[in-house]
Amino acid sequence: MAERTIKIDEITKIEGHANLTISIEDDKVKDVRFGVHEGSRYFESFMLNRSYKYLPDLSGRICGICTVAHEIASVLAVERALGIDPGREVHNIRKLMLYSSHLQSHVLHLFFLALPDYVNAESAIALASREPELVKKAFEIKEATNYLTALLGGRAVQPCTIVPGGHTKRITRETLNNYKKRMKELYPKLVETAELFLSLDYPAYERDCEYVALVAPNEIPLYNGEIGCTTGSYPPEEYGEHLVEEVIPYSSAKRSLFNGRDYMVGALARLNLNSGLRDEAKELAARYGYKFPSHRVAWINAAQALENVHFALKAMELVDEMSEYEPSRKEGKEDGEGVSAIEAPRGLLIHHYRIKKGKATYVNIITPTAMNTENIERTLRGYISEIADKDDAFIKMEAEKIIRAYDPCISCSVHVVNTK
Amino acid sequence: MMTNYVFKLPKNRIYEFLNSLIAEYTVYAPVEGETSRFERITDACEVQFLPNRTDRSLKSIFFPPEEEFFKWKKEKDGYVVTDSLKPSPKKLIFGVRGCDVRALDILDRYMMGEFSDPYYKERRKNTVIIGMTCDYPRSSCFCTAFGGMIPHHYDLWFTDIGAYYLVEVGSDTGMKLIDSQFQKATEQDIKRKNQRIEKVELEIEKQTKINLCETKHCSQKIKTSVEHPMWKELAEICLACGKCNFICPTCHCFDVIDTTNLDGSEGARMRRWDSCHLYEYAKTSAENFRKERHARVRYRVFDKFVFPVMRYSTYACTGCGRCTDICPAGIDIREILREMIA
Amino acid sequence: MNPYIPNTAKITEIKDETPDTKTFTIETNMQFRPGQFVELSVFGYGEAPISISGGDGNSIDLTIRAVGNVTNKIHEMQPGDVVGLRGPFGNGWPYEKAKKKNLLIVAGGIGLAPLRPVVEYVMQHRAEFEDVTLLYGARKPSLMLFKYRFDEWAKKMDLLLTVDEPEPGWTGHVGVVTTLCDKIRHVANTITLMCGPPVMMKYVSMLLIELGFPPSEMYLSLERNMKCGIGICGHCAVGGVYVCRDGPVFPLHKALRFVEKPHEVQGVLD
Amino acid sequence: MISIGIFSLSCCEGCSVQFLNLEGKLLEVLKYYNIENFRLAKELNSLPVDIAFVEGTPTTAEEVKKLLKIRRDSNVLVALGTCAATGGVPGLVNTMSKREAMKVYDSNPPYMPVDPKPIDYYVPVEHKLYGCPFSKDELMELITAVIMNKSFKNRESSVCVECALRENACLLDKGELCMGPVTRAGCRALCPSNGAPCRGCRGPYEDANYKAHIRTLMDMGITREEIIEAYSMFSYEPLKEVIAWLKEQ
Ligand SMILES: Cc1cc2nc3c(=O)[nH]c(=O)nc-3n(C[C@H](O)[C@H](O)[C@H](O)COP(=O)(O)OP(=O)(O)OC[C@H]3O[C@@H](n4cnc5c(N)ncnc54)[C@H](O)[C@@H]3O)c2cc1C
Ligand code: SF4
Ligand code: SF4
Ligand code: SF4
Repeated sequence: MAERTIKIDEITKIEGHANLTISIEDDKVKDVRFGVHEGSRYFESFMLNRSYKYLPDLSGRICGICTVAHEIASVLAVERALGIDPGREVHNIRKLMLYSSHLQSHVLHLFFLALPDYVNAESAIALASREPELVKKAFEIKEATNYLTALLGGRAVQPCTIVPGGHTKRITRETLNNYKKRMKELYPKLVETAELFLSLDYPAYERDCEYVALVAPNEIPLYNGEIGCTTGSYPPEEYGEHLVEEVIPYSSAKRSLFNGRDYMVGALARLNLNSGLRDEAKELAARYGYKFPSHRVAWINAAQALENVHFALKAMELVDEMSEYEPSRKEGKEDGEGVSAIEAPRGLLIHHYRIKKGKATYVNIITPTAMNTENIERTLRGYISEIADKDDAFIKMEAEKIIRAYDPCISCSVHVVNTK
Repeated sequence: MMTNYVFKLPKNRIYEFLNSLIAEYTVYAPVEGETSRFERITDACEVQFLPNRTDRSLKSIFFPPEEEFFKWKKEKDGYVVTDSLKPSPKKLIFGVRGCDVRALDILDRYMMGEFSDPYYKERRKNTVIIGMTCDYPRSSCFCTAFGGMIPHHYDLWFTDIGAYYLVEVGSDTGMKLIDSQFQKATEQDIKRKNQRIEKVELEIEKQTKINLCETKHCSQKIKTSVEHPMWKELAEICLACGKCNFICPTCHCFDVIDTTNLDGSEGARMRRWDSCHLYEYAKTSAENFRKERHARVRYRVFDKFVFPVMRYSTYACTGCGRCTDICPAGIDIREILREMIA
Repeated sequence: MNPYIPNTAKITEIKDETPDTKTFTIETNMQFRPGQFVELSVFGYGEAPISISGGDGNSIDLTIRAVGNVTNKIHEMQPGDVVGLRGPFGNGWPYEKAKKKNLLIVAGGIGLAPLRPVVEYVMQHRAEFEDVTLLYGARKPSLMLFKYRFDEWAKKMDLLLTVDEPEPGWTGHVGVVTTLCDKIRHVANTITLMCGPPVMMKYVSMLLIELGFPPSEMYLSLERNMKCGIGICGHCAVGGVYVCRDGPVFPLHKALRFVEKPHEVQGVLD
Repeated sequence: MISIGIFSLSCCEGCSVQFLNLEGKLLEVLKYYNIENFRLAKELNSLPVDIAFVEGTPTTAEEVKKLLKIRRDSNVLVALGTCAATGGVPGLVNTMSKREAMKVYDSNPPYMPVDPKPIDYYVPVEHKLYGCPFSKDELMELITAVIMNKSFKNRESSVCVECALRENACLLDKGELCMGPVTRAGCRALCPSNGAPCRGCRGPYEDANYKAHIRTLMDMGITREEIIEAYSMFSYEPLKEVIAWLKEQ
């Protein structure tokens, strides 16, 4: 009996701390464990009894890559709980911020975390000496996406302008024009990026599973929409009826199932469930032979690259519709319950609060990576079964490729708790 | 003063007059935003006719919060230093109040004395001042204690007398600005102006509560109040945020900062406003001379009412009341003065 | 002339004085009075006020202790390296007042640097003065500046040296500067010039007054935080004077309050 | 070449991201620095390094060990960001009892928790870059200072100073609970300049006059509870005593 264990103690180039243990017996996979070993920061504990005003700020600190998404999900949940409608302009500003933060996150993931796997480089930093132009361009794109977020949010990481009932920063015509101008300059680079990532040679492994994302007709919704899966869609408030979580012993994250099935969220899920991709992106996909829906897991990268093109175009469209905004803050009730579901770069993000006398009494945050972990593990099991006869190094490499494709965000995933 | 040159301008002609000035000068005038301040205007309609002083003084026009002195670059054989001093255009400031004009006079003494600050001087030269009498005081105003509403130096001075502005000429430059739209003022007009000023000054004096005009004592009294318990009381509530210094039209301290690129092959030296309330202000390698907050609080007051009198025979306070308005802890400079004089 | 812009100047010679102090000879035709200082720029590191410790019209000497950014960096420099100079600034020592009178020079530690030009002046114009005493204290013998000049100096003036802690080979006096004050042979008709750490200046001046030295004839050099050097930036201001412009040398009666209560009274000198 | 590592303890990794956000400047920096260790961006990671930048704060015994190892294997240790410098947001959990906090894990957390503390609670730290996330300008200052062999110093003044230098209108005047007066400068008053009150993410500074700040806020009608909450948000650890004092009032 040939038994071997492949262990990666610290998976690099992902956000947060995770490990992977693969046990193989006679070229058959016995077990695959994707363990999260991040210390606990108890967000759901200390967010309790905090004033609703601080919930978005605190939520932002859950994750440094998707701060914008967390803050927006949080602010929406608070506003829904307290019955506040901050108004169209504020919603639009937040949408713009979501677009740029998706771009920022995708670019970071594609160039700095995923690309090295496909060009045989240790890291993007190592790549800098081999292909300085490429890395320089990657940084330029990233800089532009950060600029866009900071333009509206004060800074790119942990923006400070998102508050319940409004937006603190004055948005002038000039701000909007700047946004548009920078996005316009960025657009061709995003197209080039898409071309680069559509032409990479991704692992061919496919696995049928459930997909979950916000859905809306003719769109790839990020900010509002119903929670959709391959068989239907539901209002966000009903998430609890479909989405079930349980604690798993070897990980600080939890296992999550949707209608009883393991499911994937993220860029691929969004494209699989929505047909609203802009023509420019559709054309690119067709040119490189990509078709959605698809079960090819590593195409998450390609989906992200296509989304970049799509979001950039959508953002420019949106800017044109927007008018100037003078900061004001709307107040609401003191008590209530609210659920928000938005699309973070890595997929569906749910914040659910109950607020009493202005203070949080119930906090439930379900993050994309928490939703994905079960799916990651099953995909790994499936894929490694196919390549279990290969040597350790190859298996390791391929497993890491798959894990990185999901762009897991471990910091997020460990904060998944129901406080009843 | 050439107050016998007194004219009046119909109020509806003011825009025309201002636009003619804009054609010739870089014009600054009060503009209201988050805070009211003097800003460069390119059309007369941007001007806001405020009833009294602006939130911000003129200081940053002549002495901006941050300013580069020079750039330097390392060359083969030493360094090349390039002065960042730029020629400044002819300026005209419209709508200045008495306190701010006096503040400029005071700043001039600090910045253009024995050693002259070239950056300030460049901006300050060729500045035409068109002042205006306040309609009524702000609650923090006490200019009557330190010179009153009408300063000694100006080019033109406007006072609202109903359908007209009464216009007094204070200099040859001012005289040249008088064109055919201006009419000779009558005795009646001048009387109206005087009444107007008296009324406002009376209001200010009423709210100032003590006759600070007797301030010869104020300097002496404060000078001998080094051990006054009030300093420690103030130190309890002072946040040492420095905002009273930054807002003050006569505070002029600055820090000097060097910036470089990564390997130090080129860089720049700049200055940035500094404040004597800050912990590091008087620190040297040997010791910190005003470590305690009460010493810093006291120092500022001395540096407004005692030291300038010793050195330049002037108070470095114009009674504009800005520091009172801006202090988050609610420290009122008038209360300090009252306490000291009492 | 823009007083904020330094002139570049070349270091021509560097002499070790003590483990943390060196004397730099810098090429410049700057004319100065003993007791004046320059603002020394090390480009990229900043600027520091440094007293002129010597010079001959073609160069000046700066004796610098390494304590921070500027001073550490210049210690790494070599002859031929370029620095920036502004100045000279300050009023300088009123040593002319001592002509035909007795002169007492009291220095502690690095405080001898600004006084050295006066000592050298005395060396060249000894006849202009009556009795001259140089009283110099340092923490240890190895920390004394200008030791290589002591023999020469001793020929033309009373040289009283003391250290706080002796080291092997030291045969001179041990104790703080005040313990030597009674060795000064002249009291009346004496002009005193003093520079050193604040505590030293405080105790020495108090003792000298007790011994009968006229307070009105004592001059102290003060050190303050300085940025511009020309009396505008405000940092060195104390009691209505600018140390950079009106000082750094002040008559005792002006500096007294500061010397007595450095933290409390930043001020009221008159 | 100066070798550096960017290490991550429990946190949001926003500071790592911020490090990458140096972008064009990072390529410049790489001419002088060699990144030996950066789990977020590199496959191969090694020790020792000349300078270790540590973000986050230990929340497990494992992480404490990791921190000790990093300290042993580095010449200079930099606390990167507020979590490392003051305990930051994770420190909030110290406001409640452990038992209460662990309920969210059904009282059975995967790791035995360790109280989030500033990392200088465990090991000596040469420099601290405050901010959530830290300020890129300050990081560049530090990086330049190391190359040029200069000293690096944190500001010893408050955010208000920088706010006033930008000539903002003060948010206290609008009744907002701004932490600027007690928070260390260095962010160029980022939040107030964008219309939002300072949340105090850079932690307190040496000369802060808490009592005066609290008095000012209370005069504005802000309640003790609100002040306690604001003081706890980023700086519970360094402000523990002030908060305890405030509770007694
Ligand atoms: C009139 C005058 C003459 C002096 N003459 C000499 C001399 O001949 N030889 C000599 O070695 N030193 C002299 N000094 C002291 C010298 O200026 C300081 O040691 C020097 O400024 C330190 O600069 P740095 O950049 O190396 O240190 P920094 O890195 O700037 O700082 C070290 C410490 O010095 C403080 N400091 C900053 N600027 C000043 C300043 N302008 N003055 C005093 N402390 C400051 C800082 O707050 C800090 O605590 C003199 C000082 C004055 C005011
Ligand atoms: S001290 Fe206060 S009242 Fe006086 S001029 Fe300055 S800001 Fe105005
Ligand atoms: S807004 Fe906040 S940081 Fe700015 S001055 Fe006011 S209190 Fe200080
Ligand atoms: S203003 Fe306050 S909260 Fe905002 S970045 Fe600065 S220190 Fe942090």
